[in-house]
Amino acid sequence: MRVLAAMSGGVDSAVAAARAVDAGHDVVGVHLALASNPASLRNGARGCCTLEDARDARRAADLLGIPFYVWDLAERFRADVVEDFVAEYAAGRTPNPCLRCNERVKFAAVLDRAVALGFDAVCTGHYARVVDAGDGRRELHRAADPAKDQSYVLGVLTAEQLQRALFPLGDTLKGDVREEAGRRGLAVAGKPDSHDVCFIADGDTAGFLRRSLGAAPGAIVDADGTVLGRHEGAYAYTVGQRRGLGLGRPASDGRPRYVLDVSPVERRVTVGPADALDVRAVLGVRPRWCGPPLGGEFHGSAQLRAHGEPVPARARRTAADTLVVDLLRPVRGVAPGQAVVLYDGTRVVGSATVDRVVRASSDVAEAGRH
Amino acid sequence: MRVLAAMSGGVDSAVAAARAVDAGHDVVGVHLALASNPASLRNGARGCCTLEDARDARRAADLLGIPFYVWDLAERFRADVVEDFVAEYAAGRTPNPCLRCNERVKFAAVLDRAVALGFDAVCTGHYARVVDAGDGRRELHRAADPAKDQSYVLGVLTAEQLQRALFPLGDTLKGDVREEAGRRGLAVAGKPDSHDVCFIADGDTAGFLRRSLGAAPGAIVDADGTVLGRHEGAYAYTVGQRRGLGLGRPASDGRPRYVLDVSPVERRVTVGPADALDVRAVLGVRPRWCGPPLGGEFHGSAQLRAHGEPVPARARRTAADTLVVDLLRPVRGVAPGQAVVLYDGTRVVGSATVDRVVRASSDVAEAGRH
Amino acid sequence: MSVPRTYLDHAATTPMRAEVLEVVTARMRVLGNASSLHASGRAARRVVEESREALAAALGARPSEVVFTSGGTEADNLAVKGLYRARQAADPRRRRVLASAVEHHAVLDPVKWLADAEEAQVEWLPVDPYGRVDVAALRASLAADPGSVALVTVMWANNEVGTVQPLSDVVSAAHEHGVPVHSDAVQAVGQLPVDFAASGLDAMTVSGHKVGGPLGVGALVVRREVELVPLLHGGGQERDVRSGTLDTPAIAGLSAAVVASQEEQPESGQRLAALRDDLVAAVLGAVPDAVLNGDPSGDLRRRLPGNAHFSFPGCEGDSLLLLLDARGIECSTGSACSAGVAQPSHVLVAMGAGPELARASLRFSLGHTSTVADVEALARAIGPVVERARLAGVVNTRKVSA
Amino acid sequence: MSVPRTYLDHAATTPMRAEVLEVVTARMRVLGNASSLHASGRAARRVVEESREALAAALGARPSEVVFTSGGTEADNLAVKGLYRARQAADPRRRRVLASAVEHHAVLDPVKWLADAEEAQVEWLPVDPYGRVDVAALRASLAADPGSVALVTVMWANNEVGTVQPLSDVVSAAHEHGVPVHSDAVQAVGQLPVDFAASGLDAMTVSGHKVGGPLGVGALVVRREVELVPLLHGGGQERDVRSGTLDTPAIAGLSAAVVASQEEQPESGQRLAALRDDLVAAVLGAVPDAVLNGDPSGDLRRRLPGNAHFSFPGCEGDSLLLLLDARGIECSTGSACSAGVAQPSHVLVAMGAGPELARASLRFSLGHTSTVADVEALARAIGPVVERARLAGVVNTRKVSA
Repeated sequence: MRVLAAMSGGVDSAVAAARAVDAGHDVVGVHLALASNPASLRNGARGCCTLEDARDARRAADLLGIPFYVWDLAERFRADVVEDFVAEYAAGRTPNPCLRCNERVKFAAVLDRAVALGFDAVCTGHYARVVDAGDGRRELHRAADPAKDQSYVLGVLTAEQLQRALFPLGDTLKGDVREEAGRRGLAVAGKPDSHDVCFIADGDTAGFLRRSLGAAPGAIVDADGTVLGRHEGAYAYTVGQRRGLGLGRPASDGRPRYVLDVSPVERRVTVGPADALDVRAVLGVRPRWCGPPLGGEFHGSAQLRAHGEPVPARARRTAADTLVVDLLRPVRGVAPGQAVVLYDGTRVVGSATVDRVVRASSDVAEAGRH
Repeated sequence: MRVLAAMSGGVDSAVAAARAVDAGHDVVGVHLALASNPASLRNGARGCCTLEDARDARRAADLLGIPFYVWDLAERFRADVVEDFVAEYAAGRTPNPCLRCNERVKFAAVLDRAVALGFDAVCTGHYARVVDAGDGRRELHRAADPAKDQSYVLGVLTAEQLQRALFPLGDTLKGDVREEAGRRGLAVAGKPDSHDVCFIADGDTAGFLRRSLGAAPGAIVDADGTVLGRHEGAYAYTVGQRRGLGLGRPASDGRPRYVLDVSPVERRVTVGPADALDVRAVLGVRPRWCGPPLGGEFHGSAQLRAHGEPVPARARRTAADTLVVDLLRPVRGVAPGQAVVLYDGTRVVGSATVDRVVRASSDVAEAGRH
Repeated sequence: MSVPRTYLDHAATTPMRAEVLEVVTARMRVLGNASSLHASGRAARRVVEESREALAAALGARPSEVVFTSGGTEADNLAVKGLYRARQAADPRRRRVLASAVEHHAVLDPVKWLADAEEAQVEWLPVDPYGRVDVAALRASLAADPGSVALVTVMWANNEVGTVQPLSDVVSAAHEHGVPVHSDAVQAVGQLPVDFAASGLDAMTVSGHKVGGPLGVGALVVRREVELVPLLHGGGQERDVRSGTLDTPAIAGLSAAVVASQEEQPESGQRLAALRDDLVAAVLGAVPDAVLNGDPSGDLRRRLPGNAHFSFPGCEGDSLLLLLDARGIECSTGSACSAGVAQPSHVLVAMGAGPELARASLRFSLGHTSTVADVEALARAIGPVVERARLAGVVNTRKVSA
Repeated sequence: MSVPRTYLDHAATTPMRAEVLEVVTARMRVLGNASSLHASGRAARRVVEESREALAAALGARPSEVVFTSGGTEADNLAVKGLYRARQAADPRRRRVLASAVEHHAVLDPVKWLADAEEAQVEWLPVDPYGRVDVAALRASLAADPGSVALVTVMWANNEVGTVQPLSDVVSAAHEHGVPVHSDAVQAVGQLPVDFAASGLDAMTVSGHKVGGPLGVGALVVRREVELVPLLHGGGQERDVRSGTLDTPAIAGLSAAVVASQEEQPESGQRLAALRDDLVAAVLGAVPDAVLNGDPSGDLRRRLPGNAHFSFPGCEGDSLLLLLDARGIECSTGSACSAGVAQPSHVLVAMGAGPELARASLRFSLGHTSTVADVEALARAIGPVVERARLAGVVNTRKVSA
């Protein structure tokens, strides 16, 4: 098979590419340059798109003896991921940019281009398994390493995309990958994992949003509308957040207060007690199906964050192609904009974007702002 | 013989060194760095001591396959030649720095050092001949090329110095030297001869003296003491000079006026008609003998300038070891400070420094100023 | 790589000539610092000076006009900054730098540096659609205030599209006002007749590895009377204009390569031009809508004989390069200096191309080892490659709708 | 020269190691510009990066801290000017440059340039009679106004008299005030244990040809967080800090040479020190009034093991050099950079020597090819040579009376 290996400069994608080579594929390495102004080595901390990462990726490709190119996808990334990220926050939603990147860049723009250029598949270092269902169809499953499992951010892939996806690390524990990298002489073996949002090099999401959206001061209120404090921009707050509210005096009942709701349009941040965060159902829009689209009622589990716990769930599609997901165990702090990914055991069934949540403490579905 | 070839960077000394090599000597090339601040290639016209000359000399040595060094004689040159030059002018005398350099640097400091280091002789590109007198003594003779003959500036060499002097070009015409240089592949073959005083790169002796001595304005007078004009420094004038006097109105008799006398101490320049310049005798001091010192009266010829005509002369030593030279044909424009060199046919007998001149138009010897 | 390679990237670097390799290797076996005074130092110095003389003779210059550097980039930096600083020191009014808009980065970036850090006022001279500098614009710029111009810098021939600049017009325009002219001749040597004295230039940049010589060595040929402020200070090995221990083996190799390429030029210029014309015909035959950039005449006086530069509408240059590379054909999307992410070529943009066409471009460059087989390999590959690249190009410019 | 040569001038340049010659030659046979995107470009890039990693590992640095240059002079210029300009741009008050008075010209002259042209205020740190920099003076200078110091530059070990500088004290003094420190380690590598990370330095200069590597290549090792303004602008090949096509063969050779010399150092340092001690004993035996300059201890922590530096009262260094050269013994009167005319060494003058003693000095430097036979040859020659040179010295300093 002719395989295009997306190489980020990290240890995972390097070992993934190495395994693709070992498997006898004809592999070409590509580093995706995603930053509009690729930071020179010397003026910045690490992000996923620095020159240093490109260099590390190239060194790994050298070692594997495969051709290597840098593809400039900065324009696409900006339009499809970064601007989406900012717009979602501006609308009071909490997006997952990695998921968006997989959906629109890595397994869309890159995959399409690769196929056009004659490649059969794109290989990445994601921890997830693609399993042959026996009937020619392929299924997406959780990785063998539960701590590293990335099936959640791949829950947006369609069956078509899965056909051309290669995740050679799905069966392996992260520790073993590092060890293997060392054994292979890959210089990136000891390189730390990247955790934060790649295009926010310093990890300061609030600062990034402030620079992107400007200040928008407003009030911090409780469920009754009583003003408890001020903020410089509602988008800097995340549903479920406890620290950094700066409210000075404690709640009258003495219980810690959490962000319950963020309304950038009204410039309002609502806070309240922890139990008010519990969500018992979500309404998802824009569903994506990794296999056959959901037919009747689904019984399985749902996951609402990249590293969140799966909870037992029931789901059904509505006529308007939205998805109602009942969470059989309440989940704390779900925000509109997050993805809900449905699992049947380890198999990813599909995903949708949370549009509204239904609080355990309420009987009404709460709308996200559009 | 172990021969030290002084290589100026010009064509003559290069061919001289080449001939010394051909003659079977063990030759080492040395470039004498004479300028205190060796001009970089880029900031100045040519002088004898530029880096470019050192480079040309080195290239010639390379081609001959002989070792090559640069000897720093700037301090000696400054003290013995440049300061002497300035002091002589300041005293109203007209020195010949080449002669001084041969006397005190090339065939003194350099030769002495060479001998100490184990060399048997110093070889230069001077046009002059050293002839074996048959009795172990060596004689200095005029060169075969009368136009290039440099025996005058070598007239200061003692018999001892001559024993260790090698002038391989004495028998050759300048044109043939150039041709030979070309044939030998010496890059300097086409390099123009240097003419002016080597340490005055721009050829502006008056300017050099002005910078060295400062302005010393005074009067230009005629023989009667009548003031005819002003000058900025008597040292800028040379006995015999006609142009550049800037006197405005002509002499009353309509004849051109010449500098007859320069008296820097009195800041006085005396001018007068050409015939007042004629000199019929000179008194020389500090005689130097190329062979046996002059015993009785000498009959031969005398030369008073590097490129001057020899004239028939008689000479005798006085008790105080000065030399009285009668010029049997008057010589125009002789200044104190010049050297008088005595020749017996082509053989150089010796030399002295002109201290006073006796004008054809006067009966009294005129004293130089000390 | 086990595939047989077809090398069509001589403008980026060239294989070392066998005789040069021999010269360099032989000299590397011999010890000597050319500044040392003893025998092995003198022997090294002799090699340096003989190399200098041979190189000077080959380029119509005098030995004393040759300043050896670590390559074209250093020579360009030395010329641009050195001239600016010297001219500016001599007369503080001289702050204007007139440079063609299509210079190589090794000139472009020093010029920008002078603007950013040393108060130079830069005027980028426009070029025509072939990339040829507008001499009338230069004349107007000069005439506007000649006393404020520090220098003019216009390359001899463009590294991307191969256009030969009207240097003699540039020189005469500048010299009318006593303004010195520097030219980056890195691409010209070996491809065109290059004679420094005849050119009238004040300074000219030469590189080793573009003419079958070693990497890491070049020269600035600069007239003796031109003042230059040094860039690298230290031992002053190159007449106080450039410091650093002389790289004797590389200098010997540079000289041998320049001499060989200058000797061959009358014949090889014709040979490469004929080969290049075949290449252009083959590409246009296989891809009729390909656009030949640069001067279409193919005349040596107008275009480098080894240069062919195309835009392939609907393709990404990156895709073409990948596909050709997979077939063992090596070429370039432009200058090889960019650190990975392709920027639209400033040369094509200056020539009026839109960013899309600029990104759709590919340079094939021939040199001393180029053969008919190279052109034939490209002729076979280019059709299918462009077809594929077009698919990828369309895919890639389609915005994903969410 | 047919005389057998005794090479005692390793501080000027060293013979290339056989394995390095092989590496360089092999790579010269292969085509490739490390910035090209195709296969041969990638192959060249691979060589560069593997060389970078090996060199970094050998010097206790990270690969990303290595900037390849055209040699020690360029690296020194880049460090001194680049640090000054960056620090000065960040805070205009930072105008002071503190440099030891015994730096190599490649540091000395850039520092002077900054003073002459860029308003730097230079303070030359005094040294003791052994040439060791006065750390108390440095501390006082820093403390006087720490906010105005742009950088400190102190060489690792002196090229003339071999004195090892108290770098860790220098670094800790400077870092107390947040001032970066550069060190020219050109003479130290291969002779002393050199570990960049352990040194605490912010930037360190390395050269190829002093350790059996090629000429024309070196590196500046510089910590990632240190800002540097580039010296050579252009393609930005070395992380935008240095431009110019990477010289792949030379870089491979540099790396191989540094790796080899660092590997050998523990053994060769001892070997050379023993050889040098024999040499010193032999010279002082033959010429009892010769003066050994620099630190007399011979301890590796105080003096380069390959260095022996003497003054021979009553002699001219030039005469000694000529006489030894004639006997096939090659050494140096000091730095090999001077263009011909010997100036009294600024190092010896800073150490308190009078100009006469300074001009009477000679350096013998040992390196990887040095043998007992070299020392024996010198031992045989030095006595008679000094005797002759004394005659010449006396003659030459006698003023001619007219």
